Amino acid sequence: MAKAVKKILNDPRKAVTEMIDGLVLASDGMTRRLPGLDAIVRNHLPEGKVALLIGGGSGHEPIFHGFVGHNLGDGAACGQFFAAPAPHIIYEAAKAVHRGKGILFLYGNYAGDNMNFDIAAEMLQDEGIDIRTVRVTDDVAAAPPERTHDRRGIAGDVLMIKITGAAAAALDSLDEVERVARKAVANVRSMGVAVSAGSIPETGKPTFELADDEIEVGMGAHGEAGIARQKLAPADAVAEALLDRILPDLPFAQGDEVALVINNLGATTMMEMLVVNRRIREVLQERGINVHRTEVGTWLTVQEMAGFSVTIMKLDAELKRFLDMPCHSVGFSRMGAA
Amino acid sequence: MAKAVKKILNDPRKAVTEMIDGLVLASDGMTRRLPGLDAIVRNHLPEGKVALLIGGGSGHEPIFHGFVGHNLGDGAACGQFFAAPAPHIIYEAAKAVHRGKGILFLYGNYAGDNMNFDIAAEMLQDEGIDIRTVRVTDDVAAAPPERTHDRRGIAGDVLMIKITGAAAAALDSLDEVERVARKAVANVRSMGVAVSAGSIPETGKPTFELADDEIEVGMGAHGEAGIARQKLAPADAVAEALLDRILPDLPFAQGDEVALVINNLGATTMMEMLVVNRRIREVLQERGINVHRTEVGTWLTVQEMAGFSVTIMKLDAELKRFLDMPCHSVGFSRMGAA
Amino acid sequence: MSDTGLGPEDVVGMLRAVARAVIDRVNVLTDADLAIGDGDHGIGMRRGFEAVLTSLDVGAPTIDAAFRLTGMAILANTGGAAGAVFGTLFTSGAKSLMGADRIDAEGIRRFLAAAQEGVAKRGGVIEGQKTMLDALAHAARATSDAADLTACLKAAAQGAQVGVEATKSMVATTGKARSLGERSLGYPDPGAISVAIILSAMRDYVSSGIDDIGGRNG
Amino acid sequence: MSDTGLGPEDVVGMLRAVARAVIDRVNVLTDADLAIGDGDHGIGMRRGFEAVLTSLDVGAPTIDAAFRLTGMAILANTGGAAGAVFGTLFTSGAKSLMGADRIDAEGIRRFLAAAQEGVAKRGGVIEGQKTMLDALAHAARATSDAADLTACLKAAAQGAQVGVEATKSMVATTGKARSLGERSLGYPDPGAISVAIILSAMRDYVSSGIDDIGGRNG
Ligand SMILES: Nc1ncnc2c1ncn2[C@@H]1O[C@H](COP(=O)(O)OP(=O)(O)O)[C@@H](O)[C@H]1O
Ligand SMILES: Nc1ncnc2c1ncn2[C@@H]1O[C@H](COP(=O)(O)OP(=O)(O)O)[C@@H](O)[C@H]1O
Ligand SMILES: [Mg+2]
Ligand SMILES: [Mg+2]
Ligand SMILES: [Mg+2]
Ligand SMILES: [Mg+2]
Repeated sequence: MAKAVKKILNDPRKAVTEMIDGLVLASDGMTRRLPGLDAIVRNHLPEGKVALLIGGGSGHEPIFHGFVGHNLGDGAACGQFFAAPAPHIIYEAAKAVHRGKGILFLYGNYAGDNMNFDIAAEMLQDEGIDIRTVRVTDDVAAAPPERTHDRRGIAGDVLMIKITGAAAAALDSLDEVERVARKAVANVRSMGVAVSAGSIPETGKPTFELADDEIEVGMGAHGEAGIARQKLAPADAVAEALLDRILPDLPFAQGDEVALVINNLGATTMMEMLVVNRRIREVLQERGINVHRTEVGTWLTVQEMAGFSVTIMKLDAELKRFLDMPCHSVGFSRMGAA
Repeated sequence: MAKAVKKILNDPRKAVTEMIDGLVLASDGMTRRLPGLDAIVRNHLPEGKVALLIGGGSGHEPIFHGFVGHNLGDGAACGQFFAAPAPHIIYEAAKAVHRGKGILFLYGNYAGDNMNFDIAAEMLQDEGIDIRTVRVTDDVAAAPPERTHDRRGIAGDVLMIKITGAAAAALDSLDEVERVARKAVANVRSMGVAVSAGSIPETGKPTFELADDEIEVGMGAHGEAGIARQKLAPADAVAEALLDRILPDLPFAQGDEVALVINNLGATTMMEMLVVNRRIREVLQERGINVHRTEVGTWLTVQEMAGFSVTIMKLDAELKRFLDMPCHSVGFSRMGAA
Repeated sequence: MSDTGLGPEDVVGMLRAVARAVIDRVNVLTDADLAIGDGDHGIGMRRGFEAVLTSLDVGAPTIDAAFRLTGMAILANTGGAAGAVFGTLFTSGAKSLMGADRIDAEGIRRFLAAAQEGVAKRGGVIEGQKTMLDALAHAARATSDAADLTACLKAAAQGAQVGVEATKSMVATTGKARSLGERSLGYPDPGAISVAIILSAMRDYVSSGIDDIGGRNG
Repeated sequence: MSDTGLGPEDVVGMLRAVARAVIDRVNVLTDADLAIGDGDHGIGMRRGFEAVLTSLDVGAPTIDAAFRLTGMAILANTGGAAGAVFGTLFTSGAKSLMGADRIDAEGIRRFLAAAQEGVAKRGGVIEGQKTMLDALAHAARATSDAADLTACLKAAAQGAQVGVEATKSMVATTGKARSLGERSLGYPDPGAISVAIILSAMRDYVSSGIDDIGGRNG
C-alpha cells in the first residue's frame, strides 16, 4: 500500500473540476455548471418549485452531484475530495436553484458540511430566502440511538435524495417537503463494512489500513473507525452482523414495509452484494419484515474502497409514493413503479 | 497478489447459485429462478411476445442476468465464473420464455458461449422452435475490421440488450427483432483499458498481472491480452488512445448521432470515468459527432478488475426510439426520454 | 494383458480413473489457463468430471452408454468452451461404439477418429489453432498400427503429449488465447493438456494389468 | 524589537509567512489526519493558504482587512471542517481589530479571544473535545501577561504547542475522529497542529527582528 494507487486522471489537483465538467456533459443537457464554481444545477427549473439543494465532498461519486436531475436534486454544491464545499459555492448554487418557494438543504451529517452549509444558510437567510436543513444521520455505527445528531450520513443519502427529490417535485410548500424529509430520515438506518481502503488521488495514500484477512464492521465513508475490526467472515455472518445492529435500532418490527439498499463503497463485486442480499432477505422474512423495493448498486463510494453498506428505511404510503416515482440523473435513474 | 483476494462470500463454489437467489430477490417479484437451474426468467411474460434470451458466464454482474426485466431480456442462462452456461441451462431458459413467436439469442461472441448456445439452439430447432442468434462483437481490439466475427463482446452488450429488449417488447415478429439487433451490432464499437486484475473467487488468483505503473489498452473482459501494455498515462491520453481505435473502425463520421457508454470493469472510480468522459466529448465535438445519450456506470464487470471501456454506437431514428424507451431490471433501470 | 479388450464394467472403471486423474490436476490446468486464458479451465474440468463420477454411479449397461453418460455429464456441468468440446469428445466418440460389447485397439481408433471429427465440427477448428484438437489429432494418428489395447492407449497417450508440446509452438487463433497472438507462443494449450491427462489415465488403467482387468474378465 | 507593534504592511508580511509555513507542512498535517481523520487536512489547508497568498497580493489597507481577507480566502478555498473553523478564526479575530492601525500584545490578545469565541460558536465545541479550539484556547490563555508583541506571540505559540500535546490525551467527541473514541487517544489533533504552525510562524516573523520589521517601521 506504500505507493500511490493507480488512477486514470490528469492532474489530481484538477480532478474535481474536470470530473464536474464530465458529469455535466454526461447529463446530456439536463444540467449545467455554474461558471467558475464547483456547483451543478438543473436546467429548466419551473418557477414556484420548492428547491432541493444537495452536496458534500467529492470523491464519493455518483453521490452527490450525480444525483442532480429529474425528481432528484435541483442543484449540488461540490467540495474537494472528502471535504465539505465552501460556503460561497453553496450560496451560489442555492441562489441558482431558488424559485421563490425556499430551499431545502439535504446533506450528510459531518462537522465540515454542517458548518459550511450553515454559513451559507445564514447568508441566504439574511437576504430573506427561506432555508431549511435536513441532515442525513443513518449510520447506526456512529453513535448510540439517543445521540442520532452525532450519526454520520452514509448510503441513506440515496433514499433520502430519491424521496425528497420526488416530494420537492410533487409538493408545493417548503414546509411539506421538509416534513417528508424529516419523516424519511427518522425512519432510515444503515451500517457498512470495510474490506479495503480507498485513497485520495492528491495524496495517493489509503485512508486506513486493514490486514489481508481483516474487515471492519461499521466503518464510516471516509474510513472513520467502526465498531469492530475482525477476521474476514462469510457473507451470511456479515449480513447478520449488520442486521443485528440495524434492525433493533429503529426498531424494525414484524409487518413493517421497508426499502432496502445495498450500496457498494467502490471495489466490491455485485456478486458479493447479491449473495449478501440473499441472507438479508432470509432474515427479514423470518422477522416478518416485507421489502417493498430493493436497490443494489454503486452510489455512495469512497474512491476504490472495497466494502458495502446496508440501508433499511421503514415506509408508509406517502414515502412509498415518492420512492416509486420515476427519476433520472447521471448517477441514478429509475423507471418508476411499472 | 500472491494471496487470495478478500471477498465477502460464503463457499466460493456456491457463489454463483447464491448470487442468483440474491438477484431474484432483488428484483422484487419481477423475475424467478428456474428450479434447480442457474437460469433467471421474467414473470408475467405476455403470450405472443417475441422472446429475448441473453446469457453468459457469471462474474460479470450485473450483466447478463441482472438485465432480465421490463423492456430488457426475458430470461438469462447463467454460467459459472467466466464460463459459458451449459446447453441444458440455455435450453430450459429458452423453453421458459418462449411464447410462440420464437426466440432471439443475444450474447457475447466467445468460443464457449457460441458452442453452448449453438448446441441448445440445435436441440430447440429440432423441436420446431424458431431460434435466431446475434452475437455481440463490439471489441475493436480483438481483431481487425475484416474479421469482426473474431471480435469479443464487451460493454456493447449494454446497448445491445437495451435496444433489442425494447424492440422485442415493441415489435411482433422475430424477423423484425433480429433485424434491429443486427443493425445495432453492426453499428457498435468498443475498446477498454485494464488498470489492475480481477480474480475468480474459487482460485483467488488474479487473471493477469500488471506492474504498479502499467496499464493495458484493449484488454478483454477476462484479461485476454490487449493491443499495447504501456506506462500509466493521463486520462486525456487514454481517452484519445481509445477513440483513435474506435472512431476510424466503423468509421464514425461528422454529423453522426451516437450513444456513448463508459463502463466500469469493477474497481475504477466514477470520478476517473467522468474525467475521461470530459475528454471524449471534446474529441467528439471536434469531429462533429453528436452524442444523443450518455451512460456512465458499472454494468459489465470482471470481478474487482480496475479499468473501463468506451462504447460508441451510431444511431438512426429507429435505434434512438428503442434506446430511449424506459426499462427496468436489477442492473439497469431507465426512466426513458422525459 | 487380455487382448480381448474391455467390457462395459471395465470401461466404467476406466472412465472413473480418468475422472479422478483430471480432478487431481485441477491446479495444473488452471495455471495453464491463467497463462493464456482466463484461469478457469481447471475448475471447469473439475466440475465436469465430478459430475461424471456421480453419473457413472448408476452404472452403464453398454460401452457406448458409458462414454455418452460421461460426455453428457461434462456438457451439463463444465460450461465454457471446455464443456462443449470435451462433452462433444465423449458423445461423438460414443456414437462410434454403438452396440460394441467390448472395446479393443480398433474400438479406441474408431472412438478417437469420431471424437476428433465431432470436436472439429463443434469448435469450427482445424489442427494448428492451438486447441485440444491438436492433442486429440496427434493421439488418433499415433494409434494407427497399435496391435492391442494396451499398445493402442500407450500410443494415444504419447501422441497426445506430443500434441501438447506441439501447441507450444502454435499461435492461438481461437478461444480466449487468440487475442494473445504471438504472445501465446511457448505456452501449451490447457485443453490439450486435459486430453493428455485423459488418455494417460486410460492407458494407466489398462496397463495396470491382469489382476485388475483380466481378473474381472476371467 | 519595536514595542510599537506591527503596521498593516508588516501584518500582511506576517500573514504571508504564516501561509508559507502552513503550505510547507502539508504532509505533516495530512499524516496527522490520516491517523485519526480522512487524510485531507494538509491538502485542504494548502488550498486555503495558497489562496491567502494570492488574495494578499492585492495588499491590505488596514490590519483588520488583512486578517479578514485571510479568513475569507481560507473559508472560500479550504472546504471541510478546517475551512469553516480556520476561516472563522481569522474573520472573527479580524472584527476585534477594527480601526486599529497597529497591532501589539494587547491586539494579539483581543484577536485570540475573539477567534476562540468565534470558533467555539461556529463549531459548537468547547475545550476538551480534541479540536483546534484546544490549541487556540491554550494559546489565548498563555498570552495573558506578556509585556510586548514578541513575548506575546512567543507565549501564544508555546501555548498552542501545549494545547497540541493536550489533545493527545483527549478522546475526540466531534469531527471525523469522533468515531474512533478511545482509539483517538495518543494522537494529536490535526487542526490543533495547524494552529501551532500558524502562531509559531507569527512569532518567528516578529522575532526575526529589526532589519526585517523595525526597518520598515523605522
Ligand atoms: N473453438 C474451439 N474448438 C476446440 N477447442 C476449443 C475451442 N475454443 C477453446 N477450446 C479449448 O478450450 C480450452 C479452454 O477451456 P476453458 O478455459 O475451460 O473454457 P473458456 O475458454 O471458455 O474459459 C482451450 O484450451 C482449448 O483447448
Ligand atoms: N466541530 C468542530 N469545531 C472545531 N474544530 C473542528 C470541528 N470539527 C473538526 N474540527 C477541526 O478540523 C480538523 C479537521 O480538518 P479537515 O481534516 O481539514 O476537515 P474534515 O474533518 O472535514 O476532513 C480537526 O482536526 C479539528 O481540529
Ligand atoms: Mg475531509
Ligand atoms: Mg472461461
Ligand atoms: Mg478458461
Ligand atoms: Mg480531514
